[in-house]
Amino acid sequence: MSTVYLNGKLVEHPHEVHHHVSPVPQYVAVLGALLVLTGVTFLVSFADLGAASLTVAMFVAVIKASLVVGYFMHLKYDDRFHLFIFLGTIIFVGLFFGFTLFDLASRDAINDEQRTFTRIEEDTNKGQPMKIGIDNDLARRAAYDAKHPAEAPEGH
Amino acid sequence: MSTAHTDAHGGEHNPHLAHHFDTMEQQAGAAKLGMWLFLATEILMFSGLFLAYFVIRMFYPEMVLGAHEHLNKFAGGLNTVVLLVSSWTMAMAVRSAQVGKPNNQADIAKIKAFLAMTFACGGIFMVVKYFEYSAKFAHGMLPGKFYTAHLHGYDIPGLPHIFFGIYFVMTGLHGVHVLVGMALMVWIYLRAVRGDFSRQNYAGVENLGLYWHIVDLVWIFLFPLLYLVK
Amino acid sequence: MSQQPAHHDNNHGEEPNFYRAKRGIMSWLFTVDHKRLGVMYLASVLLFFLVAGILAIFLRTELLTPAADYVSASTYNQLFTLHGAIMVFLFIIPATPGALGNIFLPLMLGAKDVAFPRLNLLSFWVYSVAAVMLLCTLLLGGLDTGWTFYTPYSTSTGTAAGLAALGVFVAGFSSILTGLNFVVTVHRMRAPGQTWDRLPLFVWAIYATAVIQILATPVLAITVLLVFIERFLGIGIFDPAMGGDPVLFQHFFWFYSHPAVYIMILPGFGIISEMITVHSRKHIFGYKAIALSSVAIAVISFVVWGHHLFVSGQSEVAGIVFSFLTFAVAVPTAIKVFSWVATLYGGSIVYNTPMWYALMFLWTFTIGGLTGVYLAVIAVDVHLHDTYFVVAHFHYVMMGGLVVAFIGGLFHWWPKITGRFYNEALGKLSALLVFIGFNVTFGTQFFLGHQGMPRRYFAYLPEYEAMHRISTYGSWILAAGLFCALFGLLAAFSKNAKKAGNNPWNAMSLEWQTQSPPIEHNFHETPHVTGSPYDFPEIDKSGGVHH
Amino acid sequence: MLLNLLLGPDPALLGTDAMSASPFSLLPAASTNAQELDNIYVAVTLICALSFVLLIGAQVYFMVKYKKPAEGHRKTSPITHSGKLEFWWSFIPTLILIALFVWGETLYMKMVTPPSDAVNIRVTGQKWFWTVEYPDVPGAILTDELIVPKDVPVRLTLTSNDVIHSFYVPVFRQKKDAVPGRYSNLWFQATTVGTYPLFCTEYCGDQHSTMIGKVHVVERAEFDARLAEAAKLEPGEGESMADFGARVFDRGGCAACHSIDGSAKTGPTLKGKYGAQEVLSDGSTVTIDDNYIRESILEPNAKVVQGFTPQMPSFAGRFDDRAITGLIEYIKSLK
Repeated sequence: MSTVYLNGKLVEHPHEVHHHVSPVPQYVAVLGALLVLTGVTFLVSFADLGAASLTVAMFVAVIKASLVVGYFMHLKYDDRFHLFIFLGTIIFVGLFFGFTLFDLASRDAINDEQRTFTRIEEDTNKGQPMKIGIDNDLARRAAYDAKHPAEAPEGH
Repeated sequence: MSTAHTDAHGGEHNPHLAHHFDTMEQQAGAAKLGMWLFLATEILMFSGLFLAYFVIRMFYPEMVLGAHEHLNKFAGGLNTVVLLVSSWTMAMAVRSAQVGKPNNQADIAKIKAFLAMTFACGGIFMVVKYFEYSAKFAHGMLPGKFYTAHLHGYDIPGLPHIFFGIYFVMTGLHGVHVLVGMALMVWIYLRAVRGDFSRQNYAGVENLGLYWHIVDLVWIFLFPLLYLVK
Repeated sequence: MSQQPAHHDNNHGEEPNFYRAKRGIMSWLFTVDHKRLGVMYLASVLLFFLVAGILAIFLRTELLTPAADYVSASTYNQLFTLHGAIMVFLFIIPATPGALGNIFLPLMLGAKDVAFPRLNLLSFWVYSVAAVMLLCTLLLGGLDTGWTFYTPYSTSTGTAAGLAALGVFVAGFSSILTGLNFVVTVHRMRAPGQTWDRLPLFVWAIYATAVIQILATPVLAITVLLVFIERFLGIGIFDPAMGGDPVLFQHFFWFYSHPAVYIMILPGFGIISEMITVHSRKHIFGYKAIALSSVAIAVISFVVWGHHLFVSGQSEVAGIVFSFLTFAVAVPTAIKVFSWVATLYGGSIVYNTPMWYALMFLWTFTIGGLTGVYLAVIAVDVHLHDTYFVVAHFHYVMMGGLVVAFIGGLFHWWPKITGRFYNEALGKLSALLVFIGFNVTFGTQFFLGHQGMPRRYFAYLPEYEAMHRISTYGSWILAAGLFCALFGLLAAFSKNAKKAGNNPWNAMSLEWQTQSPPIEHNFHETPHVTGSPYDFPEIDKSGGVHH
Repeated sequence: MLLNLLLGPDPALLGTDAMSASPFSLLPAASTNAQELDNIYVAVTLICALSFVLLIGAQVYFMVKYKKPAEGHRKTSPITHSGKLEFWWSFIPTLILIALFVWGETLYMKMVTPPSDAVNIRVTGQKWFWTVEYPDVPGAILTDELIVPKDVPVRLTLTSNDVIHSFYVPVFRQKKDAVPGRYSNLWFQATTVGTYPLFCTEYCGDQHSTMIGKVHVVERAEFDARLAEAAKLEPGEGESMADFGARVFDRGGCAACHSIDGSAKTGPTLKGKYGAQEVLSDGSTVTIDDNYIRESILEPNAKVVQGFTPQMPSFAGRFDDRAITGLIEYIKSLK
């Protein structure tokens, strides 16, 4: 048999593939955990958690996803580079979400801070309300009115 | 200085080794790395839809709350269970290939059985989806311009056509992925019948598994966000 | 010593090159040979460069005078849209990875092929389908959205924006498949001894490009898909009439399209590194800095997209953050340019056509880079945004950067691709004409932009006429130069063209160590790499002083 | 003479105060922030020019000095890197860039933070004209014209009725997109009396290039007078209703979409239309009479003529009955 080099290193058994094989009970346990967690998230959805419900649901979903990725997809035992790719992808998704949501959430930051926010009186737009957008977020506007009662328009 | 190098393809040659690779390990590693990179692109593609969902939620919290009540939690829950089980059968199919001896009919039968179960789960998922979609169609809860639920007596505050738009786009794109996965499963099944897969060569089953799990992964997030979260 | 295969004595007899290895049209259409696919890509991208270039000449000619005289407003809008869309999606993005990358990446690694040859073929055909779809828009009412597809214009226009969006969606798949293939190839297919610190810088550049292609393109895919869906279903994510946010579209679009700028320019950096070293017989200055700065640019390019939204209604705070990050991308870019100039120090510079293009690149790209600084300063950008200053800036980066490098690269590798020499006189003439024409065309536009001339105007105020005229004259010179380049290259196919031999430039990287043109499986024997691709024999290892 | 042929007319002869005579000099500055912005612009230009000269100077020097000798290659330098050099040429640009960022950011904050006592003006972009409204002066609505007082801060609230437009006044160095469905802000304080161009810089369709308005910077007293004049929209003494209608037509910016010479623009022409029959987009036919004209002004998209898209805004609340009567008489007169 001839010698085979790969990336400069000698390869001992060029015609075989060696990977970690997980035991069956582990797979069964992971499936059980996934089903239990699904039940948890399902039941929790009937409780009224308010703003926390998104956090709880996402927390459970992340655990479930980690189980799938770690055990079913073998990432726990796999080439570290695949883990790097996966986490790297998540980081880029994070950048995408982070910067976009940061913009949407801070669109009126300067106007609010400088008390030069003028849209309250204008958002009626001559009887035709502006339809959409964070600029017309009722909650934020209410919070602003509460903070600056002097500027709040009458009858608003 | 350099040293001489001879042809790699001597000795016990594996018939599944392509000409441009030197070793099976290299070939399987390349295939798997390629698959992971592909999965990265899938995650990023879906991330756009998830971001759109979060933005819509941020713009119109009341509308999203009102509209999501009209999705069928139990159908969604059933589909979640079905997909999770299918992920397990898929993982078992991969495992069967990993431990299977070459040309051993019993081992091949195991791979085939688990693949068939996974396929069946995919089928159930799509059938449940079909009933869900039909119900939505019947109630006029259609995306965008075609939204007519108000004519069917549903009074959802705000602009619910956006919610149903994003609902149909997200679950639709996910459904397309399930169908593609099922089609690939048929192909891999036929290769398994041919006896392609054993501990010496299981990259095909493994990559199908990775793809199938990522489809499951997307659903793990879709389900609570669309059906459950208040 | 360096990157050379084991045996120099060619006692294998004449093995046919990859053009002759198989015969018949089917052997081309269904080839999985990366070199044949590269040649097919090359032919396609050059065709689209020609088409989009002709559109550009129409545009410039219309702008010769302030009045609307040669084309109608809607024709003009379709011309600049197609010029942009074809240049970006069918020429610049696939050009270097698809053509030069496909041909040379496996060769430079010492591999027999890319990791997934069939995927490579699929990528080419997907690209062709996308091209057909984009060109079909011409028959179905044209496309007048600008290449950026901004909503709500793109969701409301009566032209074939839906088909174009699908075309871009499909083109994205081609780009993803190519990038994925290259990353795996670089990771898994390197020849023995071809370690990361011995990779030619072209490989590093293509690698960084491929990483961006993988990470950014899916977001473009979903974005244009949403535009398509928005047009037909009106779901209200991007369209304000239905309740959506058009600025959100811009976030989605630029999350891809800013990194895409680096998909376009990074391969150019790689080509320049190869040309400057080989033709000045010098080791590259700062190999690590150049290689790592490619990767750094690839990563940072993902967090600067907001500078396209400085005046579009993005939050001011976000604008400031994006401005800061935009400056961050300037540093690794500057490091590269400094390193190239430093590479010239103490060299023995050969003035042939590829080197002329490489040296021209340093001039044009430096201007492109420095004018980027104006646009990164957020206050100045408010003034210059969407004016001709931006048009000039990105043409200096895209055309002065990538296109100049690409043409130079074609001249540099032409002997390897065709086995023969291009016409040196025509080549040098083309370099001269391109240099003059390019700077006249786009240099003037900086001044137009600073005077406030907005983009995408087909008629303009008479105050701007002088500069527009000069710019138009320049574009004609530029076109003449590009045709000279084309004929210079085609001269290699004439009967009197000189045979090139395997390694006419005495380069050290692996692609030059095999036959010209290469044989079907690239190398007679798997090469073993023992050194850097930039250790030229002319380098004085004795430690003497060089002046 | 030859130069004139080559370059077209001499800009200096055009007699405009909006652009500088030479394209190489700075654009005239007519607002408080414009001067400061020019300072950064000049500073960046100097830094860039210096960097360019140093870099390309070094390149040209090396090109000349290290040309390959005719007799064959010389031995070349073995240098492969220099940590010190690489550190400095990374570090110094970083410092310069940080300084530029801070400078630009400081000015930008000023440019986007309007003083709270600014005059409010609402600007709406639409294919392909700008509508300018003065909330403080009821009824004062201008088309493609912005009148602002000198030395008084002015805040514009921008929005759009159809696609994205961008409001750009080069001499103020200010620009902001007008986004449909949202409001965006822009403010400036004009310093020089004059008339300047106002551009749309976001591509918005066919007539994007003609979406050019005028900005008049006037003294405060004249500002008040002109607005008061603009607010008046009633027939003058002895003025015929048709003439009054022509003024309404002009004031409303109707000419942006409707020609009076028979050519179709975004909307149908008005020439010879009174009393004629038109086919509507739903296939039915309508006679153009007083009722149809009135409906088309108040509810423009109810009956759209075949071949045109429903994109005209309603003028309800903007034109009173008398103005509409004037318009009807005016259209009648267009034979």
